Amino acid sequence: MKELFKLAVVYRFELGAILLFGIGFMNLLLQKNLIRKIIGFNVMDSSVFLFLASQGYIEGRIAPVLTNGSMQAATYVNPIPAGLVLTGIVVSVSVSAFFLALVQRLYLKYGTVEFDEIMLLAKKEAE
Amino acid sequence: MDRFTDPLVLCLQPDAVGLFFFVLTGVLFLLVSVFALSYTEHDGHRGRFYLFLVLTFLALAGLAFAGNLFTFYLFFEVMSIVSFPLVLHGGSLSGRRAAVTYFGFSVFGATLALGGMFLLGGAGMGTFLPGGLSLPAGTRYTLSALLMLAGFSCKAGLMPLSNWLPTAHPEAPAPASALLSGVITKAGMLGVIRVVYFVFGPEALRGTFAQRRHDAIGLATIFMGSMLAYREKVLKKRLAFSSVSQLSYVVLGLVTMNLAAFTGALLQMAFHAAAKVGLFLCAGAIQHRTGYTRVEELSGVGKRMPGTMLCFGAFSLSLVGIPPFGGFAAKWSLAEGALQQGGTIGTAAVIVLLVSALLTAGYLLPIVGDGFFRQGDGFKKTEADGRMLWPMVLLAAFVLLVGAFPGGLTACFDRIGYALLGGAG
Amino acid sequence: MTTVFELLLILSLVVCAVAASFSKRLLTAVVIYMAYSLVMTVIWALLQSPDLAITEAAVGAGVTGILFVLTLKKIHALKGTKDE
Amino acid sequence: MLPWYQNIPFACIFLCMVNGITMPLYRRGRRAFAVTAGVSFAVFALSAVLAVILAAGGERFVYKMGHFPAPWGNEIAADPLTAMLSAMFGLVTGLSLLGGRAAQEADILAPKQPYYFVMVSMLLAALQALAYTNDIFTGYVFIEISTIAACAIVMARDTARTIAATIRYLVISLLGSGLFLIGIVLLYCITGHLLMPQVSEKVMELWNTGRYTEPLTMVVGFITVGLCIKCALFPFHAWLPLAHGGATTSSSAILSGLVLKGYIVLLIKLYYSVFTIEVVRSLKITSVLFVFGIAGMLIGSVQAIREEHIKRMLAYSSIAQIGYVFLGIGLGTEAGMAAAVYQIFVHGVTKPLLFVCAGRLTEVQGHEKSLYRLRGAAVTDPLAGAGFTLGALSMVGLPLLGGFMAKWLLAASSLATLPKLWPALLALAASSVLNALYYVPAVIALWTPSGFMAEKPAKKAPLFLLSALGLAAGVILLGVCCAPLMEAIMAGLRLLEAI
Amino acid sequence: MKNEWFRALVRWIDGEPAHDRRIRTPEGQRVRRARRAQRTGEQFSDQAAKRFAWGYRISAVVICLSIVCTLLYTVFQLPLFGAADSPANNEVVERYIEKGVEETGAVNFVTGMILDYRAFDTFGESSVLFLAVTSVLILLLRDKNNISEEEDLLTAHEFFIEREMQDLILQKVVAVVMPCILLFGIYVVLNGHISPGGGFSGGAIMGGGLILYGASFGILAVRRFFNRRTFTAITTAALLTYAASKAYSFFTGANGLETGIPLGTPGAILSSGLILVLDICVGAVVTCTMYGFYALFARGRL
Repeated sequence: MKELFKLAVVYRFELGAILLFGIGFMNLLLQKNLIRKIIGFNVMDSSVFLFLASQGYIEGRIAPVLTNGSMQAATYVNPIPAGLVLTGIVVSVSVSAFFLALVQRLYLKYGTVEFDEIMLLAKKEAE
Repeated sequence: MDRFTDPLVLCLQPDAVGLFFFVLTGVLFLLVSVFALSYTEHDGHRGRFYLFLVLTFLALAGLAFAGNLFTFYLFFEVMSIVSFPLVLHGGSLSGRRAAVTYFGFSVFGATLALGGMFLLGGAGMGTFLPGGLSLPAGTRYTLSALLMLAGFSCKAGLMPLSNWLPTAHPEAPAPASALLSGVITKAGMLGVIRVVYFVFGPEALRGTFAQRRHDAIGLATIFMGSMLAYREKVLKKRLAFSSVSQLSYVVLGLVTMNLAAFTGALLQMAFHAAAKVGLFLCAGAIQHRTGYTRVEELSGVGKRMPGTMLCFGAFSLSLVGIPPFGGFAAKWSLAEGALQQGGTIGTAAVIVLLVSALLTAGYLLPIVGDGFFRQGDGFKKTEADGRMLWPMVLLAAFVLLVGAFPGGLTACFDRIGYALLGGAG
Repeated sequence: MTTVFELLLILSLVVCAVAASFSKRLLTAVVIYMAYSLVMTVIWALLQSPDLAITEAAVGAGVTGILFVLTLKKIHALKGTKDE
Repeated sequence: MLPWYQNIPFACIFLCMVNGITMPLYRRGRRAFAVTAGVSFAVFALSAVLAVILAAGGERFVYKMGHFPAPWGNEIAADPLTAMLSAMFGLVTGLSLLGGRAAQEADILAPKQPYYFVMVSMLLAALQALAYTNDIFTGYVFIEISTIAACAIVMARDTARTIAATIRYLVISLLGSGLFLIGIVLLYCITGHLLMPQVSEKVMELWNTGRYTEPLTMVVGFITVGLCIKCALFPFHAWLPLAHGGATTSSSAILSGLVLKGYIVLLIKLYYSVFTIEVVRSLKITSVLFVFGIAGMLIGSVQAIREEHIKRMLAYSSIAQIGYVFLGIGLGTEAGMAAAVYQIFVHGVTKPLLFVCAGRLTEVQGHEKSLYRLRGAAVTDPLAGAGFTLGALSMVGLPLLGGFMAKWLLAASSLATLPKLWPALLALAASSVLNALYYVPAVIALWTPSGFMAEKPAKKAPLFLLSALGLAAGVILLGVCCAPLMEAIMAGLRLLEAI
Repeated sequence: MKNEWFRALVRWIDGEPAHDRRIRTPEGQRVRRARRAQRTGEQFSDQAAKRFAWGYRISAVVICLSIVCTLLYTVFQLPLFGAADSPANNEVVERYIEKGVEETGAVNFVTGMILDYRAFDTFGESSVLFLAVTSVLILLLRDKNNISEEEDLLTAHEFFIEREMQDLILQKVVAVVMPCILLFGIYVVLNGHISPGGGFSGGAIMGGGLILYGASFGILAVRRFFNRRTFTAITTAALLTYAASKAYSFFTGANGLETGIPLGTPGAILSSGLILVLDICVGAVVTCTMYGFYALFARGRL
């Protein structure tokens, strides 16, 4: 038990990230309200990024920017996750902007942002 | 990978069986289209009807000369598709339903056959070989044979899948239904011949589950078909049921796999085609002239349309199998084959043949009798015109004359069968 | 020491996420989400990736928040604020 | 200097992206349309040349995106298979654009049409990148591009229902890409590489030493599920009919013809070049895919039977066809995989043909969508009717058409795998019956005259004619000369496996 | 069930619109649904939707929990947090750090990596941004599809507020703050290869500055120097430059040619070859994008 707790403390970032992933996933799936869905999506993505970055972190090393000329790899943390996360953040921002625009238009058409109401209205319209 | 795709080549090769089928088809199509000339006179979509008639004929010709299973299947599908509008032609609500039923059954049968082809794999796609491609034995192959036989004989209205005939025939215009049960069902028979004698080979199939199953089902269908026809009151439906029963004779003969039975099967194919086409043409003529469709209405119709009713009688006698009409020769050599095969099935076959002959007489001859000797409404002659009458007369003549002297036909069928069966039996 | 601090931060992240999904008003949810990305900024800084910290601060807490609020305004979810 | 043809993939991708970037400069749609169609045909031509060269030489090459070799820089890799795929992407995109031109004019406002073509050309670029990429993370980025572009071309036809469908599509796609992302993150954590060859080396090492086995399993699972969600495998198909059925004609054609395939292609690439098919098979994932593929085949068809909106019916049948593909993948043999790829080609050509013809038919029938009101449309425009009939027959499995070939290959390849033999064959047979049960009545309905037909004859549509002829030719070609294509496909798969 | 399908088949090729209620046509369905609605006070489709929703929820919860549990289980198999010997920390990283400066000239290894080693991904990322803003344009740019008079009134009202009741204090403050923001953004952009930051974050900062200006002085004021044409021009030009330079370096790199672009002395502003150009392009694109988002979301105009 104690070991498990210790281990959990060691893996704090990963575990937190996974909890966040679950929360975000659950929001994205279960929230009726589209705005909350978007928030869930953002949480999910950032949790994945957190996971990645925490795997790139190395104890006692510094940020990957050349400082006082040391070129040892042992000086800096792993720069790759940072780069990937940077890309990922941009992607998620773009997607959420797109999503929000869609929500605006849907509100204009249906007067609500509750997802299943919208789906119901759409189905009624179909018939 | 090419071993999967190589066998899928189109190949046409004329052989005796194909030639026989082609001649049969051609003659019947000619007569039927002559008949249809006056039948569809006042029909708005005459052009469409003839278009699909010709297409169907082309498909059947391709079917006759198809050189391997792949080609055969191709033309089989095409035939189902292009013969579909013929049934649909009437265009009424029930007609559309009937058409859908017909097509559903055709596609289902074709798909069963396709499943069989899948099971067969590339091995069975070779060019048809008299006596079979000498495939290895095994459950897979037996099952595939079973599937293909079931699939193709669905087109021929073998029992579990026979429901489309009585549904489609009354709705289709008379020439179409004549072709349906006269020719298109024979296409299924051709499929059975190809599968049994050219792909698997009688040696491989004799005694397998597939053969026994088809023997039994054939017998059952002969009996059931006659019974259903007996209690059916709508003329064209009755004829359709009789087709069901008569075609199972052919199946029986083909899966019995001995010389006499094979000859009998081919004879039955020829004569049943002629007779049944003739019967449907008669029914069509009667309907066209008098508007009668039910059996009890037909009493006394013989006085109004004597020619038609005479032909009707001839065809009925042939179907019942009374000498000198053609049906007799066919059934005789079928029975001979059954006896040669012996065993329970053989004896059962003979009995069933007799019983169903009686039933056939029971459901066809009274029509003729009533038609001539019962009192009907009115005496004014409404005889069908020449373009309708002549085809029937010719068919009747064929049934009578060739039936009386079947020697030539039998001889050539014997030769074919000998080539296929390698003198077995 | 830092470990405890990090644990606190992660805890607050989780709390923010849960609160954002259960808060009654949309505006609250959005504000909580912005707080969430601020905490995330700090965490990036702790994980020795300043680039991410800057980006997250500029985007997550800044622009995304603005877009969210604008959308709320368009869908009339800003009841009780001066904007309605 | 490399041989000239090795620059083609890079050139094609960049051509499309640059084209997309310049689209907003056009004021009106027409020129943008012409340029985009031209670009896609150019892509087709170049990739076809490349495919011929590579297939002739049985060659696979790696193209450095930058000055640094793997594992340091990005790379793309091309082999006969991927070249053929991108040729098909280009061709079908161009033809769909031609065929859907009238619908575009009707559905999209003129000032916004250039933006539509931005999306289309970016989508084409993304599809090619998915086929060519040799780097997992590039795969993720381009998956996102294709997601946004796909959603955008769905909602380009600006009605309430398409936007609702777009939201649904977007949510599901985001779930999928989220799962895919966490999958590749885990993969990076346990291998430390992003370039496929290196990753696969490490994966082999881990697999043989037995370290990180559970994480590896999770990775394969996540990536598979993520991509399956995006390509609408059976349990995740609910989003597809609304999105594909509601979009404008060319969008529907591109979406269900190509976009779904892009993800499958990436999945196959990952299975072969990263995890290797043995690992995937021993993780039993192929069997799971097999089961779901069969379920999709049957259920998609059943739902299509009950559908009367013509485009939604086609969308449901796409679900069934995707099921075929996964049946092939699920067999887990090389032959099965090749058959699946062949099915990808067939469906990628047939479904656009159907959609384009359906669009034309609805157009001549006064934009009616329900099959019930479309009766007789084919009589008004026989060519569109003929095209639809051809496509339908190919789907039903008429010999000499692509659909039959694909079915035949699937069946023939399933003969080799005994445990899966019976379910595969039964499913194939059953689903061909089901296909017939909804395609044939649809065709008949289209050809039966009715009171809904337009009085005046339809006006000429040369562009539609061109695209319909091209696609129909493709269907017949795939049905007739199958062997050489299969040769190239097998070669490509072996080359993928080799690295 | 089978009959249902059979009827569906028949329905497709039926001549008459179905008078008999067994055949399902749109009309028939509507009639029947109305009848059912009269009988049971509730809409049938609502019931179906509810049932579906419940199944959906339960399955979703199950899926999420299973995913989370498996992940939690997996985490403990992964390399320890902060360990130096994790598989991720391999020769790739070493080269990025040890050779990075001399190969890319960027002092900030992350920038060097995303803009030189793995530049293809980054180009894709910028196109994602471009796609996003384009789709927002399709959606929100005012046209006859997305007009509603209420919206129009609202927009007109807001424009009125902008024009008439301008907040003097706010404007003065912004007039002072905004240049600093822009300056800082430009600094971040230009120092992308030297210090943390870079095109994206700098662009976001500048976009924020523009947004602030627009919010205080009104979008009309911004439109005087930044309208849709300039937006398109800048975005396209920047992305084209980006594409061109990347295409050049990819082509030369793949064909083993020399780029002939001096890397300069690491740490200087004018160093690290193309990275500076790319940063500027990205910065420009991001600025336009961010402000474009704002303007479109707020007014539907640009």
